[in-house]
Parts: sequence; C-alpha cells; structure tokens
Amino acid sequence: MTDLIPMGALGTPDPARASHGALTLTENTALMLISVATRPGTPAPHPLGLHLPGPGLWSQGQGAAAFWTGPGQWMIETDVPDHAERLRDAIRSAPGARLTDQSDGWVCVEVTSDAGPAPIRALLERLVNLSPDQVAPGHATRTLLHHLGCIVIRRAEDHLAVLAPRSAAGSLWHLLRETASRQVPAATA
Amino acid sequence: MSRLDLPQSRDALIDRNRPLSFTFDGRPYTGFAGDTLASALMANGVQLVGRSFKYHRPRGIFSAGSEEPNALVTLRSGARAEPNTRATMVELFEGLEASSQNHLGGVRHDLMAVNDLAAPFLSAGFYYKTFMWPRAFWEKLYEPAIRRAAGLGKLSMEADPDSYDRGYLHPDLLVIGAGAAGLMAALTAARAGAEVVLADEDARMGGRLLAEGGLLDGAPATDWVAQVLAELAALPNVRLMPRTTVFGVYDHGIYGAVERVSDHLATPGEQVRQTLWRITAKRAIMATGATERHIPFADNDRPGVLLSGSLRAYANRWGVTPQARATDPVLIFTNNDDGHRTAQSLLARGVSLAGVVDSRSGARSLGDYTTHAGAVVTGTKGRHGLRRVQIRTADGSDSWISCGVLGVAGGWNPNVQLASHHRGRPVWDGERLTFLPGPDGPAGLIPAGAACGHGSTIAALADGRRAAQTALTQLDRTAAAPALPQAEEEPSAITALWHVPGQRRAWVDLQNDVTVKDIKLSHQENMRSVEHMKRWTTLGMATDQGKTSNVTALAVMAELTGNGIARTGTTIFRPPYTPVALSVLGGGDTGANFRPRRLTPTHHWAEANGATFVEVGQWMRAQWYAQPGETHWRQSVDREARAVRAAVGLCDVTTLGKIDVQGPDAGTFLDRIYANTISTLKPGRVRYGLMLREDGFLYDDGTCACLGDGHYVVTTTTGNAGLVFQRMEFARQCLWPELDVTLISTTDAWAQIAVAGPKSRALLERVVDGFDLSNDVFPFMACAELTVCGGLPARLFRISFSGEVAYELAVPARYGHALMERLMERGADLGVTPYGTEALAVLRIEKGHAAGAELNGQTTAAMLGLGRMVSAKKDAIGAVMSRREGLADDSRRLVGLQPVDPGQKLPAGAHLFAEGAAQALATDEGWITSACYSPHVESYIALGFLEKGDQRLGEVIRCANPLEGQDISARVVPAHFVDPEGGRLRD
Amino acid sequence: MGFSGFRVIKEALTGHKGWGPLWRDPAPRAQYDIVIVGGGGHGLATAYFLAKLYGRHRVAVLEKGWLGGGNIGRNTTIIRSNYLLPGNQPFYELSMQHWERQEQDLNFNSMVSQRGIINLIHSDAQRDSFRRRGNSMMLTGAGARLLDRDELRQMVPFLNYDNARFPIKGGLMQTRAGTARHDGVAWGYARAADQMGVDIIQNCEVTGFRIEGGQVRGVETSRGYIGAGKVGVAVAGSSGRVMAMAGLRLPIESHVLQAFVTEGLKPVIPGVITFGAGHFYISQSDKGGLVFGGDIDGYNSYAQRGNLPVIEDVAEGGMALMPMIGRARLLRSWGGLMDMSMDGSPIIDRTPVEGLYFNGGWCYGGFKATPASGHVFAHLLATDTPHDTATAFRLDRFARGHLIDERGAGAQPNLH
Amino acid sequence: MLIPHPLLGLRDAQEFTYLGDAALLNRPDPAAGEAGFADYVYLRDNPAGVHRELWFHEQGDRSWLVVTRNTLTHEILGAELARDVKLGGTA
Repeated sequence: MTDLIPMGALGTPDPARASHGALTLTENTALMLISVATRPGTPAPHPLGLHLPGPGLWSQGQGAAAFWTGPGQWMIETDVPDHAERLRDAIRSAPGARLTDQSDGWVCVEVTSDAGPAPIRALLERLVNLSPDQVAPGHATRTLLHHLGCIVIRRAEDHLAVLAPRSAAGSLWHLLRETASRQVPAATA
Repeated sequence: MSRLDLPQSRDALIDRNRPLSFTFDGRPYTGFAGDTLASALMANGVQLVGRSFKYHRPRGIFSAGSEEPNALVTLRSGARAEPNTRATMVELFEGLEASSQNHLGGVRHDLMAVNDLAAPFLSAGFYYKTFMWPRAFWEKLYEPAIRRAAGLGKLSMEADPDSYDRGYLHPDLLVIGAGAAGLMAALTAARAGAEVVLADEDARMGGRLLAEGGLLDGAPATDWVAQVLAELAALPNVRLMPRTTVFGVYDHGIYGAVERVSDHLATPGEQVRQTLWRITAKRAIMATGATERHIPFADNDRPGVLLSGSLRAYANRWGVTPQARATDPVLIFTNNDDGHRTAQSLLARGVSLAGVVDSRSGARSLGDYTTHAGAVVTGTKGRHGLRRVQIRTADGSDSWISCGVLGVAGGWNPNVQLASHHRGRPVWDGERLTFLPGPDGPAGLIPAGAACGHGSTIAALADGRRAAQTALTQLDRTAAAPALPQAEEEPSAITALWHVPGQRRAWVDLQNDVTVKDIKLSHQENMRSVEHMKRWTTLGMATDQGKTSNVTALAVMAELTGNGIARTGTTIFRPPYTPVALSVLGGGDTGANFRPRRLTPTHHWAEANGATFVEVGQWMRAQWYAQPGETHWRQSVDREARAVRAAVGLCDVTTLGKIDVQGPDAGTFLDRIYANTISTLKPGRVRYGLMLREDGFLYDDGTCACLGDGHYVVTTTTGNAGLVFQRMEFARQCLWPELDVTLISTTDAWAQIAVAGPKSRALLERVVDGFDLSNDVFPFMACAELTVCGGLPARLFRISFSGEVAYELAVPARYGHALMERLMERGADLGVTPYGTEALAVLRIEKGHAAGAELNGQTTAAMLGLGRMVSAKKDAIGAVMSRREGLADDSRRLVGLQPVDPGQKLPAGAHLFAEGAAQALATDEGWITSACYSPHVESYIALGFLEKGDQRLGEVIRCANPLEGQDISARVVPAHFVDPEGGRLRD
Repeated sequence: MGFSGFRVIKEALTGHKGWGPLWRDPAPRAQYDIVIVGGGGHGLATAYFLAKLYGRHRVAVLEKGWLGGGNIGRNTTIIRSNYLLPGNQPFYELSMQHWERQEQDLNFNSMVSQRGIINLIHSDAQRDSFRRRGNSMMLTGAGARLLDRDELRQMVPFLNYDNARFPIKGGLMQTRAGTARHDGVAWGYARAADQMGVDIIQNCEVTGFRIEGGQVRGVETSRGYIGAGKVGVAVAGSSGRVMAMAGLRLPIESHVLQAFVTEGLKPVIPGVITFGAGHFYISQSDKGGLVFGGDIDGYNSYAQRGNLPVIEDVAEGGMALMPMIGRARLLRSWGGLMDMSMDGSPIIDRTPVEGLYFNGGWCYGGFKATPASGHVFAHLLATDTPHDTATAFRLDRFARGHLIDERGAGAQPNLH
Repeated sequence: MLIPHPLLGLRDAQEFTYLGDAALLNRPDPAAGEAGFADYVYLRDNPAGVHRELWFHEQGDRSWLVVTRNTLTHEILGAELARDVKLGGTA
C-alpha cells in the first residue's frame, strides 16, 4: 500500500465537521463511489445483487447503496473497501456495463438532524428548488445548490447527503454552513 | 393629534401598554407597538412628511398601504439607511430613525420649492424642447442640474451590512392576500387537505377586515380573523407568511415573494433581514384587494388630503386621524357610498366631521352629519397642511369649509397588477367603473374578492371560497364548503366623477407632479396613445407604479379622445408589485463566495509555498511561487520557466477537463467529435486533437488517450471543460444515438501534475513502482495505467506543453497534495521547481502552442497552421463548414514576433501593420494574441495572427498599440522559439 | 414650429396653447415610393434619413402599434462605439457621430449624455483582449482609454475592489459613450421625419407582402393594401415573423432581454459601468433611477417578459460589483424582444425578393445603432448599394463564412 | 419556467441549458455540402408560437430534451428525450 497520506477535500487530513443547532455536518471521507454506465435501453445490471434504482431514486442494499444519475447511469456508494473491490469486479463482468471510479471525483457532506425531520426540511427549502416529494427519503438527484451543481441524497427523514465536485468542496462547505447557521424557523409542513 | 379615545375592545390592534420612541427628522416622538411609522406620525400631529418629485410641493400621508406615493422617507441611518421607504409599510420599533427626503434646507422650507413657481415652464415634456443650445452646455450645465434636482432619497454609499436568504416552496395553492377573500380561500383549501401558503404584505393578516371596524357573525370582524388564523396556524399543511409580498408572477406557476423577516426590528441580529422565496404553486389565488382612487381637483395635493378608506383604516386600526390639530374637523369628498362609511366610522370614534361632499345629486347622509349632495370640491388652502376646502354646491355656489383633513373617495381599483404580469390586459367594467383582471392572465392564477370587483366584505368572503373551490377542483380535490360568516351588505352606488374640471392644477400623479393639465397638453401634442401619454408626462412612473394615478389618468384621456375608457386602453403592469430591495434579489454571498470556486488538489500546498493565485474559469490556480528575495513577479516566473528548460518543474494541471469515453463505438464517436482521426489510436498512445464547432471554427484542443479497447480519456482546456462535455453529450444523444458509447466527466477525480523538463524522467523514475520509463518503452505520446509510490493507482501520459521532455501524472485526487510533496522531496537534488500558470504560459508561447488567446472562437485550424489536421476523409463536426470561402480564404497565420529592439515589450492586443503602411482598420493585418518575456530567448516574444504570416518570415512589421501610445518594430519569426524540430520533447 | 428654450418660455406665458401635434396621423395613401415596416427607432430614423439625405419624401412608416413601442422604448439607453471587428466598428462610430449632433439635427432634446462607458477588466487575458478592442477603437477615431486599477478607483470608488470573487483590475473606457433618452430618440426622429413629409401610420399592421414575379409591389395591412416601390423591413424582434410572410428564413432567433430600473435616487453612478464577469451593466437616468440589465434569458421568446433566474442573476452581479446598491429597490422590470443573429452582428441588405430590404439582427445592441442604422438603411434603399460602413452586414455572409463574431461564440444566438 | 422532464417530472428551467430549435437534430449528410450545412447551422423558423427546442439537463441527469413550447405564451406542451426522438425518427 502506498505511504502517501490522503487529504480530505477540504484540505484537512481528518473529516471536517460542524454543528449548527440541531444540524450536524460531517465530511464523509470513507465513501467510495463507482459510476456504472450501460447503453441506454439495456437492462440494468445487478452487481452482487445490488438494486440499481430508477430515475430520481436512491436505494440501499447490503453494504452498498446506489442512485440513478442519468439514463443508463448509476452511482454506487459503499464505505467498505473490500466490498468496493468486489463490486468493481462484478461490474466489469456484467455484459455491456462500464465502470468509472469516482471516489475522488466528489466530496460528500452528511447532514443529520437530532431534532427530527423539520430542520432538514427547513434546510432543504433554502438549498434546493425541488418539491418535498423530489427530496423525500429514498430520493437522490443532481440539482443546483445556489450556483453549485450537486447531488442531493435523502438517506432518511433526518439525514441528507450532499455531493459536490471535489474541487468545489470549500464552496459547498461554506454554503451549507452559512445556510444551516442562519436561524431557520422550523418548517410547518 | 393625540389618539382617539376608544374602548379597548375595539382597539386591539395597537398595544397602548407598549410605547415605542422614534425620531423623524431628528425630533423625538412616541408611538405604540402595532403602529406603522405613518400612524405614529399622525398620532403626533406630523402632517408634512416629504416633497414631491418635480415641483417640490409639500406632501403628507396619502394612504394606509403599499400604494403610498407621498410619504417616502429614509429609514434608519448609516449603512442601513434605506431611501424611499413607505412610512405606511414601516412597522414601528423602538429607536426607529426616519427622515424626510428630496429637499434642500429642510422639509418645511425646501429651497427647491422655487420649482413650483417655475411650474408653467416645466410642463409635460418641456425638457425635450429645450436645453439644446449651446451644445456643450447640456453635459456641463443643464444635465448635472437636472440630475441633482431629480431623484428622491440618497444611498448611503456603504455596503449593505445585513444578510439575506433565499428559499423555495412548492405548495398546491398559494393564496396572495389575507383579507376576507384570501382568508376564506385559505380556509377552504386548508380544510380540504391541500398544501397552502398564505402570504400577505402586511405584518398583520386580515386585510381590510382590520380597517373597516365592521361585524362578522355579530362580533368584531377582527375576532373572526383571529379565529381563522388560529385554525390555519394549527394545521400542518398551511404556512402563514405575513410580511411577505408576492411581487411577481413568472412562468408555469412560479411566484417571486419577499419575506421581510426582520425589518420590524431595530437590527436583524442573528437573523437574515429578508428572504427571497421562489414559490412554485400548482394554483394561486390572487386575493390582493383593491386600492382606492382619488378625484383630482384644484390643489388636491396638500398634506391632509388623503384617501377616504385609508382615513377609515387609520381611525379603526390605529385609532388616529391625520389632522395637525386635534380639533380640526374632517371633510369627506365622495362619488359613492364608501365615503359615507368613512363618515360613519369617524363619527363612531368621536371624530368631529365637517360633512360629506357627495358629487351624486340626491345623496343622503348615513348618519348624523351634513351631506352636500351634488357638490364637488374645487379648491384648497393651507401651506404645509390643509386648512380650508372650497366646494361648489349643486346650485353652483362656492363656499369654503374649514377642516384639517379631507378624505377622498373616488371608488376602488381592483389590484389587478399580478394578473397583468404576463402582459394580459385588464378589462373595463362599465357598471362597476373599474378594470377587472382580464381573461388572458397567467395560467393557474385565480383572482378573487375585491381584486376582481367583489369589494364588499360579504361578496369577498363568498368569492374567496368560490376561488378555492375552483382551484381544488382543478387539482382533483373535493372539498366541503365552509360556512360563510354573516356580514352586512355594503352598496357602492358609484357614479362617474374622474376629476373636477377647473383652471388650477389638479394632481393626478402626486409623486411625479403630473396634473390634469399635463394630460391635456399631451393630448394636444398628439401623445394620445396611453403609453405615449405616460412617457411624455411621466405619469405612473413613480414608485407606486401608477397604483394611485393610472386609472384616473386614463379616464381623463378617455374624456379628451371621446372614445370611452374601454377603447382608450390601459397600460399593463410590470413586476414587481411593489419595489424590492436589490440586496434580497441578489441575496447570498456578494464577496469572495459570489460564485463557487474550485480548488486544485494541491491548492493548500501551493498556498503554503508562497503561491499567488489567479482565477481561471471557476478555478483558482497557482500563478507563480515567489521565493524569498523575489520582489517582482517576473523574477519568479523567469526562474520557474528556466527551471523547466534546464531541470524539472511541477505544475498542477488538474483543471484540464477529463472525459472518460467508453464503449465499442467510442473510436467512431471520437472521429466525429475531433477534426482529426482518433479511431486509429492504439491502446497506450495519446494523440493531440482539434475540435471544431459545427460552423467550422476552432473550438477546443487537447489530447485524447487510449487506455484500452473502446476506452479513451479526452482532455479539454480548463475553460471549456463543461461546454465540451455538453457538446459531446449532444452528439451522443441527439446526433448519433445509435452509437454505443458512454461519457463520464472525471475532471475532479484525478489530481494531475505536469512533470516537465530534461530531468523529468529521472524524477519520475524515483516514484513509479518498477515501471520502465525509457524512451523505447514509453516514448513521446505514450500513456499507461500504473502504480506509483508503493501501490497507488495512477495514470501517466507522456505529453508536453513546454516542448521539453514532459509527463502528466494523475493520481486519485485525495493523494494530489501528498504526491506533490513527494515529488518535491525526491526531486530536490534535481532542482525540481513548482511553476504556475505564468511560467506555463511563457513555456507554451516559446513553443508556439495555442491557448485561449489563439482559440478565441474566431480562429480556424488553418490559421494555426493546423489545417491539415482537419480530415477530408471522414465526417466530423465542423468539417464541411470549415471549407467555406470565408474560412478557407482567410490567409492570416500564426507567427512568432520578436521586437527588433530586444528590450521592447510587445503588448498582446496590439494590431499588426506592414512597415510604412498607414495605420487604419483597412490596412490592419492582424494582432498579437499572446506575449511574454522569454528567459530562453532573452527577449520579449509574442504570438500573433498575421496576414500571409507564413510567407513573411524575417519581415519587420509594426505592432501598433495606440491605446497606450506604442508603435513597435518586430520581426516575423516562426511560432517556435524553442526547439522547432521537436527533438527535445522526444528525447 | 421649432423647439427652443425661448419658445418654452413664450408658451408658458400664454398657457401652452401654441403647441401642436408632434406629428400628424395621416391616413395611408395608396402608393408610396418607399414603405418602411416598423415604427421603431430604426424605421423612423430610416425615414428621416431618406427624406433628409436622399430626398425621398413619398415615404411611409407603418407601425402595428404606437410608434416607439418596441425596443426603442424598452432598452437601457446606452450609446457607445467600442467594437472590435472592422465589420462593426466604423458603423458604430458613424452612429456615435450622429449621436453627438442629434439634438441640433433634430431640434429635439433626446438628452444624449456622453458620460462615458467603462468595461471592467478582471484578468490579464481580458486586458489583452480589451487592448485589441481598444486599439480598434483608436484606429477608427472612436477613442479609448485603458484604465489601471488606481485610475478606475478614482473614477468609481464604490466598486468592490477588496473582496471580489472576480477581482477588478482596470477597465477599458470610451469617454464619448454614454446614454440618451430612448423615447426622445423615437419622438425626435418621428417629428423630424413628419415635418419633411413622411407619413407615420400607427396602428397599421403589415399582414403580408404582395410579390409579383419576384418583385415586391406593396404590403397588405390591417388598414388595407399599400403599394410601394420598395419596402424596407426594420422590425427587430419581429423579423422572423414578418420576413416569413415573404417566404424567407433568417439566421435570427427572437429572445427576451430583461431590463430593470430602481426607484429614483440622487446621483450615484457617473456613467455606464459594465461587469462582464458578473453579467451586469448599469447607468443612472436623468430622473435618478438606476437602469441596469444583464444577460438574455436565453430561450426563444416573443413574450416580452422574462423570468426570475435572470433577475436574481443580474441583481447578484450588481451586489457583487457594488454592494452599496443593496438598499436601492427595483421599481420595474420589463422585457424586450431581441433579434439575436447567428454571429451577434446585424444584417442590412437586399433580399432575394427584388425591392424588399431587410434591417435586423441587432441582438441587444440596436439602440446605440439607431442613427447609423437609419442612415445606412436609407442609403441602401435609395441607392441600392451598401453604405461604406455597412458593407459587411450582408445576408449571405453566413453561407459564405464571412462572419462578424465579436464574441467568437459561434452560431448560437443566446451566447452572443 | 418548469420543464416537464419525461423521467424526473417538473424541474426548474434553471437546471437546464438551452440550445435552440430541435431542427438541430437533423444534421445533414456531408453530401449536403456547404449550402446544406449553412441552412442547418444558421437558418431558423423562429416561430411566434409552437416551437420544438433542445434543452440540456446540465444540472440534472444530463439528458438532452426536445421541449415543445409556445414562444408567445411560454406554455409547454410536452417534453421528450431527444435520444428517443432521434431514434424514433420524428425530429
């Protein structure tokens, strides 16, 4: 194994972390991302039985999760290195499936609430122009966060993940912190 | 004057137990919580609050809402000073500071009031007819004087210190306005389970129900309002948004709204000041109410003259009337029953009434006061505030009535503005004498209540319910209809009276000083189209956007044309409904975080090593690395460039776009993307490629590496990465979807570092894991996947931008920082030097490589001397159009230029001329694209496009930069200042 | 009767009874030598110059609504001649020279105010490209100044120099540029043309062309057929619609450009400032409103109104550039119909239909071109040869590859 | 504006990049020569009314869509994946 020491996307060796009220923001440096592409119209592969979901959706499987990124394209997430390797092998052997490792292409910030879904909803209202059902639990989509193209994954009612191009990690972190730190009244809806 | 003495039960809307102190024009006053600045000023007997735009006439509070044209003040001070703020919309807070505007030497003794004496000369459009001679006087004398006199308030010139938020809502139903109709609509929809947003510009919801003092179900209407609001607030599917103005209607049910989160506080504290909401609603109900109109008569603009319904609102909601002295009686002038309702309200509150002047013959009092039926107001007196009103009675006799306030009731104009935001025109209702929302309003916007002519409380309630039911039906929801509260009938019985004819000036637009005479003059000069009249007179262009003037002016115009109002037409209303602060529209970060920034994987390393950064597209790149003792950037750049030529340099080139192209048809696909052929490229090899736009001009260049069968990596220039990806997806999805190929952008995934210079191989040999870098095994334009630094997966490309032996080494981005450190450490004895974009530019200019300045979208492959790369054997984007005569015959070619005097600097952007030629556009032969000092050549050098440049090597030409007074002799040389044969990079 | 300060005083003292119509409202005649379709700035200026310079008086201008109701009345009033390419710059300089004597030529104060325009520079590469442009301006006599940061800071101290995402490094200035009162330009030309016998016919919509044997004979209108020896079309954003009636497709798309004005404020902005990096430009009107704009919305549209994203984008640009405007309020926003051409430059040329002439493709730059556009279009209509400054504005330049692409953006109108 | 994405439902137009007339799907054969390409690259119907046009979901799933929209009212009448349109030959 290499002796080079990896650096977090925010320029720190340890994952960045911040809390604002009920919200906690944590850089997820353990996440590995594997992009899978097939010719549109051909059936979706099931690497190691992982279900690759339909448009706008995110689904969790054993040791890994996946979300749709475009017609015939998915991103698989896992934080288990061995599993990642097995997944890569499985994709390579799936007919017509193409693999691109994107683990270093994105920064991922996990946003969790310790006061239920309301703070997450209020944050979402100020971050993305998507209706609540488009960011309901089990949904993932690429969209604009202010001027930054991001992927928003609603992992649970009280848990959101935001992925941005790794190089824009600083801008994403600033944006999330600024928005979270403002006194956001709890959403009524 | 002091507050009206009222029983507490009917006076719940101000809190007399919470006094608040404030200042106006520096003088201290006291009001109560619940007051607006306007009501508090009234309570303190302040009548004169400002000056008009053109004549600087005294102005008093005219309305009780957002239509206010007169009472514009500067709120707060210092960086938070907010000019042109409507006193009627400002909630009083402790310590509020406000000042009057647009005067010279105090609002009472405004020296600019001299304009009023010159009024005869300042008729509509006067400035188009004069100030033309002598010519030079316009900019030097006339215009500066006009500019100083114009404008209203002043900006502080300091940056706005507050923060702003932005948010997005997606309700089923947006209800705009929380008056009788809006509340009823929201209640109906909310009970049916729809997601409802109820927005109102007022701090307090209830609309006119707060102002009328009437009864609903036998109790004060405010009780019903409270009860409905309590129910709505308790429902999870309802969001109440007071202090929120829906300012614009955009396409497909998108509404712009501003919530004034903390404007009612002295400072926002931790909160934002305002939030901009973009509300995407499946349906919306426009329950925006109506605005009362006035009736122009001679000298109708004095402080103390105001709208009758507003007078009623001040009395009922805030317990005040606007006399300068409490004992002065109030007079009403009306052409409909509504004026009498004000009289009744005032009487009920113990206000002394001088009577009602009612233009309708046969009008009768509705209470214990005098009604002058068939009479009109024909004049006023009072310098800074109203003292007397002249009336002409039905028998034609004139008389003067002493009074301190005149309430004018000319009927109500539905607030149709939002319905016109898609340029739909309101339609004239000859019976109600109002414009109503037209049939071609925005899709999904349903007018309701007074906004569509149902002005009485009982009608508005019913219509609100009707509108909600309509919306619910359209949304496939069924709803039970909530019962309507019982209310009294409120007849209108309006008869047309648009203005009182007379010789003296009668104001139509109070802020911009447009009078009935101006409209007549406009007509006389054939400015008869409504738009012409508006533009000639400036009517309706005031900050109220004509809310208090447009319809009246139209009626006057209709009278002149004899065409009737319906045929005279109307102007349409444009967003915003009321003015919106630029700071909330442009909210968010305005400084360094104005737009996202992308940092390279070695950014922090570079920062720690003395780098100066430069913006390149979205990226921040190291421009040069200053070493101790270097005082000028040139010292650093020269050193870095020399190090690459003599030893080895490191440059982070991660910013170049990287697109992963995979699939059995990838080669075929790339043949159509690139002008040159790619499909013949073997795994392990790299090729330089040119991309054209379909119009045949150069678009981008870069390398294409073949990593394996059907697997390529395309690199793009930094600035074009996004565009190239978009165009490639276009080609993949829209032009040739039959090809089996997929595209993934991997720009951010790899940290890519250029290792360039004669010692680059020696350095790399120290980090690769047993990979043979010898020239035979890994020659120029080779590529490989390998591992470095003990097992780290990497990609290596042997490509060169500098003309030296060079490589680009890519590793997963998280290791970029560590790799840079490792290369620096391992290369210390080799003289390894980090270099920035400046040295990169020097090196590529020396080598004659094109970059952004040469690929500026106006150039062709042939101009770069690369015409042969555009394959004639295959179809590719842009190939056909590159053969057009205008491109094919363009004989400008990229050349090198060297100053005859080596000490002279060649400026990029200079134009090129033949020696001795007259310098004009007609004789222009090209321009310098890029220039730098070359430490290798030891002279300034440049690249440029020159007419037939390839045939003019050795010729001395002129580089003209008249912009900076330069005209420099330069020799035309080949565009390769270093190693023209290319031997070095193949070493 | 002429306009002058003296006359304003005289009329004021006699109750303004002497002012007559600024122009007549004649009924259309059966036949004209030349019919101009479009009563906007360009059409009215063309008629004026036809009468003034080329002695053509049997001329009608047909306007479907009220004269000056199109882009001439809905732009941000900027005039400038700061172009790069030889196909453009001499033409815009001709226009600037007309602007400089506009009031005296027309006896109408259109308030030409040469208070300068500054294009901000944010990078060395941009300075190089502005130097190339500034030199083109110098070579046509338009004049230009390259300002460094300190000079700029002296002139406009209120910009965000210290904490900007796009640092301000200087500016390219044209001191002769500035603004003019847009409505006044239309009215000035209309009045002057009318006085020379041109018939300006409002509320007269052209519904078709009568073409016989490849030769235009006249136009069908909502007020009946009007015969014409020649027909010149100058309808800006409606170019596609109108020319389709003659069976022609154009290298033009119609787009919406929004413009904005704030409430009136005491003087703040000295001239015109453009902030390319933030897509924002601004000036201040004589009445005190800050007049500003940014990018086109970007999609084909005939709706004369735009959407929120651009409004927000423009306001963001403004706030980033000059954070002191935050507490000014947007009073009004509106949209104009832009005839966006495929290379960003105009077309003034004959068409395949004999006797039918076209003037369009102005993108968002039509206002400043108004006088020269009228002048050279009149020249073309009167002489059948292009004016010296307008030889590049040919319709066939697209097919032949002689583009005038200032931005190098290629055949995509929403990028120009 | 809201674009009715065939796969993702209503999405704000701000996520999209606009290109122009969907006739750009009909790239001519090289045999059409310069004249054929000049028509394709430069000439537009530019209708005041129903317009089929290309939008790229740049901040979304990277699909190119053919959107049918009225340029007078901005009303959207439908949207399809450009790939389907091209493969279906209905461009």
